[in-house]
Amino acid sequence: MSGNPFEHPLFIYAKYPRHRGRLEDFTHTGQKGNPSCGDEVVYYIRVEDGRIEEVSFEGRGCSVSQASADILAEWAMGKRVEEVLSLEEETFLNDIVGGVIPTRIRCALVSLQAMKRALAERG
Amino acid sequence: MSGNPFEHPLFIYAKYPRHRGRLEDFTHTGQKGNPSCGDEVVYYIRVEDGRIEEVSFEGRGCSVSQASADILAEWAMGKRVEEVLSLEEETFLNDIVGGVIPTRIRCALVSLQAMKRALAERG
Amino acid sequence: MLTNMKSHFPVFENNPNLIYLDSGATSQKPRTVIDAIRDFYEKHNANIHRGIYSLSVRSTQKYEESKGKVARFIKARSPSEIVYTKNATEGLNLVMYSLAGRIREGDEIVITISEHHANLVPWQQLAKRKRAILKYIDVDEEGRLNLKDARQKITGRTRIVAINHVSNVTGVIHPVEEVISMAKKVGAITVVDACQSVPHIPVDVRKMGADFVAFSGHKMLGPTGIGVLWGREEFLKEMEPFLFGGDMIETVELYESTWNDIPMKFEAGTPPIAEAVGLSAAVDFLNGIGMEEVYEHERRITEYVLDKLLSMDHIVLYGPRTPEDRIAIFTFNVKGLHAHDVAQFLDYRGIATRSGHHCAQPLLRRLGAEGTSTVRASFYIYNDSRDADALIEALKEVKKYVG
Amino acid sequence: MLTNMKSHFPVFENNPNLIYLDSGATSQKPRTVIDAIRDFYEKHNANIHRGIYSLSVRSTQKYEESKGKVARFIKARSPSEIVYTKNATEGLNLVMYSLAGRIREGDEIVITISEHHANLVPWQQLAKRKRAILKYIDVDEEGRLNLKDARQKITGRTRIVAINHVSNVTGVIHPVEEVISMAKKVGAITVVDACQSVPHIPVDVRKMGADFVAFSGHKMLGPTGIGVLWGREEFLKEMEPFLFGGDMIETVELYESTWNDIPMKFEAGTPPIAEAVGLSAAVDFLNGIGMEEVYEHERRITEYVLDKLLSMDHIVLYGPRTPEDRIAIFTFNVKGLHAHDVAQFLDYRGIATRSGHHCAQPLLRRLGAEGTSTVRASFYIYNDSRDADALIEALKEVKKYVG
Ligand SMILES: Cc1ncc(COP(=O)(O)O)c(C=O)c1O
Ligand SMILES: Cc1ncc(COP(=O)(O)O)c(C=O)c1O
Repeated sequence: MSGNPFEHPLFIYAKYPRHRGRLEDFTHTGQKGNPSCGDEVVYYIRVEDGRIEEVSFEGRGCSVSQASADILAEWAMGKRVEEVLSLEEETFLNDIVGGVIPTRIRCALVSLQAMKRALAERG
Repeated sequence: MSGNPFEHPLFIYAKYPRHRGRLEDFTHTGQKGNPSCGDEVVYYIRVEDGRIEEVSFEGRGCSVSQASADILAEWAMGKRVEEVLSLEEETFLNDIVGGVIPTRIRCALVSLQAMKRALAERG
Repeated sequence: MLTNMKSHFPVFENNPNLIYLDSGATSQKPRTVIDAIRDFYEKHNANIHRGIYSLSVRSTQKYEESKGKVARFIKARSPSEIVYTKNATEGLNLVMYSLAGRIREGDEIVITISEHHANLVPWQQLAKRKRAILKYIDVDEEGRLNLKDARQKITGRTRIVAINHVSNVTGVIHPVEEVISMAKKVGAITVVDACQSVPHIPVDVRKMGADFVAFSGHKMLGPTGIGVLWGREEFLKEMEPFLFGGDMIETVELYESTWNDIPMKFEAGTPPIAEAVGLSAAVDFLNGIGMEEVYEHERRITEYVLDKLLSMDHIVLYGPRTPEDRIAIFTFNVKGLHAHDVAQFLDYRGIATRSGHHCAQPLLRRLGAEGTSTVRASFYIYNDSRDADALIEALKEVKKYVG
Repeated sequence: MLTNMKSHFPVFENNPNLIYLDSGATSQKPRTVIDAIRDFYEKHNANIHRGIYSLSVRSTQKYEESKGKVARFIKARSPSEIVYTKNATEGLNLVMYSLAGRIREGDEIVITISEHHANLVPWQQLAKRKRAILKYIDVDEEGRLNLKDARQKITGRTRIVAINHVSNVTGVIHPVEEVISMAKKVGAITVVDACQSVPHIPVDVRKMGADFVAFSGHKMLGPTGIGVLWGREEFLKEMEPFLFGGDMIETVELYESTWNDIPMKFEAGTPPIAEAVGLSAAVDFLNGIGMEEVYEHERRITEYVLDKLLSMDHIVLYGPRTPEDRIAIFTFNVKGLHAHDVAQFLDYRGIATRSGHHCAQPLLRRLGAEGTSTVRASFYIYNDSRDADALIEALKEVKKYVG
């Protein structure tokens, strides 16, 4: 992400999230905040037989943190828990979020950390 | 002092001191050391009616510290105590010792401090 | 207004489109400072103290000369009251550690809610360790100190009062003299964080009346790696040293040591020598302009920027809405947009600002900044009205992305 | 021998007659280091962390890159184990303060009699404050560590063992690995002062096995104002922070704070950014030569100088009389002459040496140096046999002033 952040896809994603909200029947949840700027992401996840059936999130913060939370929710659905747990930061940033400039990496990683925290808990 | 220290007058002074030794009948004595290099000067002074009658010193250290101790002893004799106590560092270094390069100032001042300590004590 | 200042700063030659509004974090360096550092390494480099050879004499002289300049710059009584640290933060921690022995359970330490973390966390941790009581003097909605609250918080049990001279968030110049005189009345030791004042306004430590004043070289045109702690001679003399090692000792026996004279007692190990030389050149540069002139320049910028900022209703400003008693620091948010996104947009327009909590989380909470993230634009001598216009234009443009 | 090295160091161009034999105090700087610093200030200068604009991104990257280089240079596991301090002294004090909470009355702290004051006074003061027992491992007449004594001094009550890797007085390379393994057996924490090893010999902190290793930038071709503390990740993670302020925190509430990840937890305030960039260039320069080659060069100088020094019967040498396991540092006196006078004579001959106690008073007393004043000549990569010859000639000449 570089150039005008307000004309970047992540800003649009952040504005029109597809998975914002709170699942009624989640089996896992996990939260991560970046106190230094107030970014925060909470995931609600329904896992069945080790497979992620549904994901939603709540949170607040900059476009990068909220958009990547949404993108990660989308990506995770249908995946097996192990697959998400072993997702590497590099892959997440480059292949899933689509590239993040250095200064915004911390913003983007909040969601990955929240997701991993959620799945690492026993459901 | 610059150039070859071993051909400098201070080195000669240090080698052939006129006032080295310990007075038998001193009224004042004072010591000052520079622990960082081991320089040390002890003065023995005989004061009569507020006038310095006789001065000797003992000590060890570099040529600058020992020579200036000797020179100061010579200078002090016959002076009044107040006159010596009010002697300023600048005057001592430039007019009495005859100029000292910056790196050796600490060496030279050991004697002045020892002398002032001696005279500041009640006899 | 100061004119043609940018030509003295090579960074603008090498980044012709740069609009640098982050001097609150660190200032740019004039050519004379950069040259002084290079010159030192190329011609005079040697360790100071005890070297008997010419190079070492020269480097020692340059180091001492730097202290003399800094002492005169802040009107200290003598260079022996100037301790060089690595940054202002170390200076404040030095005071905290060295005074720790005097603090007992139940003693009070009074600071303000508007402190930078550097003048907050040390006292907070000292209070925790000693079971002392930490109290905060409040500010009003615009970040100006509440003197009535100060009078209530400072009591007969107060041992230390620590306060920032100028806030790095709101730009407010606090009436430190008044707070110091309250502290004096109750016999408290006073510590002033002057990081944002010394570079921007004339500072006279004796008139101010504090016991300790700390600031950084890198915010006043000097290099990184050097800070200044001024301390009243009486205190420095009787205080315990903080860092132990070479040059701060007089004698080292196996189980006992004695300490060197001030200021060396507080400068353990090899000091920032080239940095001191650079700082010397920075002081020369500021003296060349005159600190009154520096302040005037910022005041004109403040009037200009404030007027425009206040006219935009999508901007929330944290700090005074009037130009009196403040420097040219502006912390704000764009309603409905996150500070990081706004700062990145400004960067896209070539404008360097900072976004985050500016190391003052309690103050941003107090001022109601959501999530404590805000954008800060801070001006200095090399900024002009064109830089201000660029910021204003970009902020106008941002409006279309709101909501 | 390395050849033509002086041409990389501008100080020799500007002081054509300079014979610099004081690298033990601080090294000269190659052009690449000086240029890197200037380049940073002229093109990339900004504060690091949290700046969202390009300049700040660049300066943050350069800072991180520097840590990566230093980490690889000493074979650390990761750059997060590298803490930048202002000098080695701060690094050693940091460890002392951060470990202080673990020391109880009666615990033992073991150091050696050959420590520089920077690795002695902090432990002495800690022991005094905690009523712990400070023990010294002895050296032999030539300054080599007495391993038998080490085995006796390190006991089940030993909590900390602190030792210098290479002595700044004798040049001896101590068998730190052996001492560390003794310390490990009893569960003691190990701290190595590597000020005189990292610039001169290959150092692998993991092979060495220590828990902490401290050294300075300015002795290894880098700038003043920066030191390195390497710490084992496990320790850094669980240790208390030392300096409090910006960047080292995660959250600051009014009465509580939480800490940032390592290494930031130990880097309060603005770090030495330009200095980190300079150190990076210094590491590149040393890597360009190869540390094995640096050591070889010094070994050849040592053989050459030692032979000559030992043949002069008016010289008293403090340190090994053999070239094994040592670097090219020579501390000596001329019989019957004071070290200051000798050093000044050498300066008169254009030779820069140091005279005094070299911040190692206990060692000089142990080696019988009267009044602890001695002359030290220390060589580095830019010194050659001509420099050695100049020293030897001058020392021969001095003989005529003896007695
Ligand atoms: C062995 C040793 N330890 C520690 C130090 C202190 O280093 P610095 O002055 O850079 O803190 C030195 C250098 O003087 C040294 O030679
Ligand atoms: C008000 C204030 N205090 C303290 C500091 C800390 O200064 P440094 O990072 O140089 O230690 C700063 C700068 O960030 C500041 O603005």
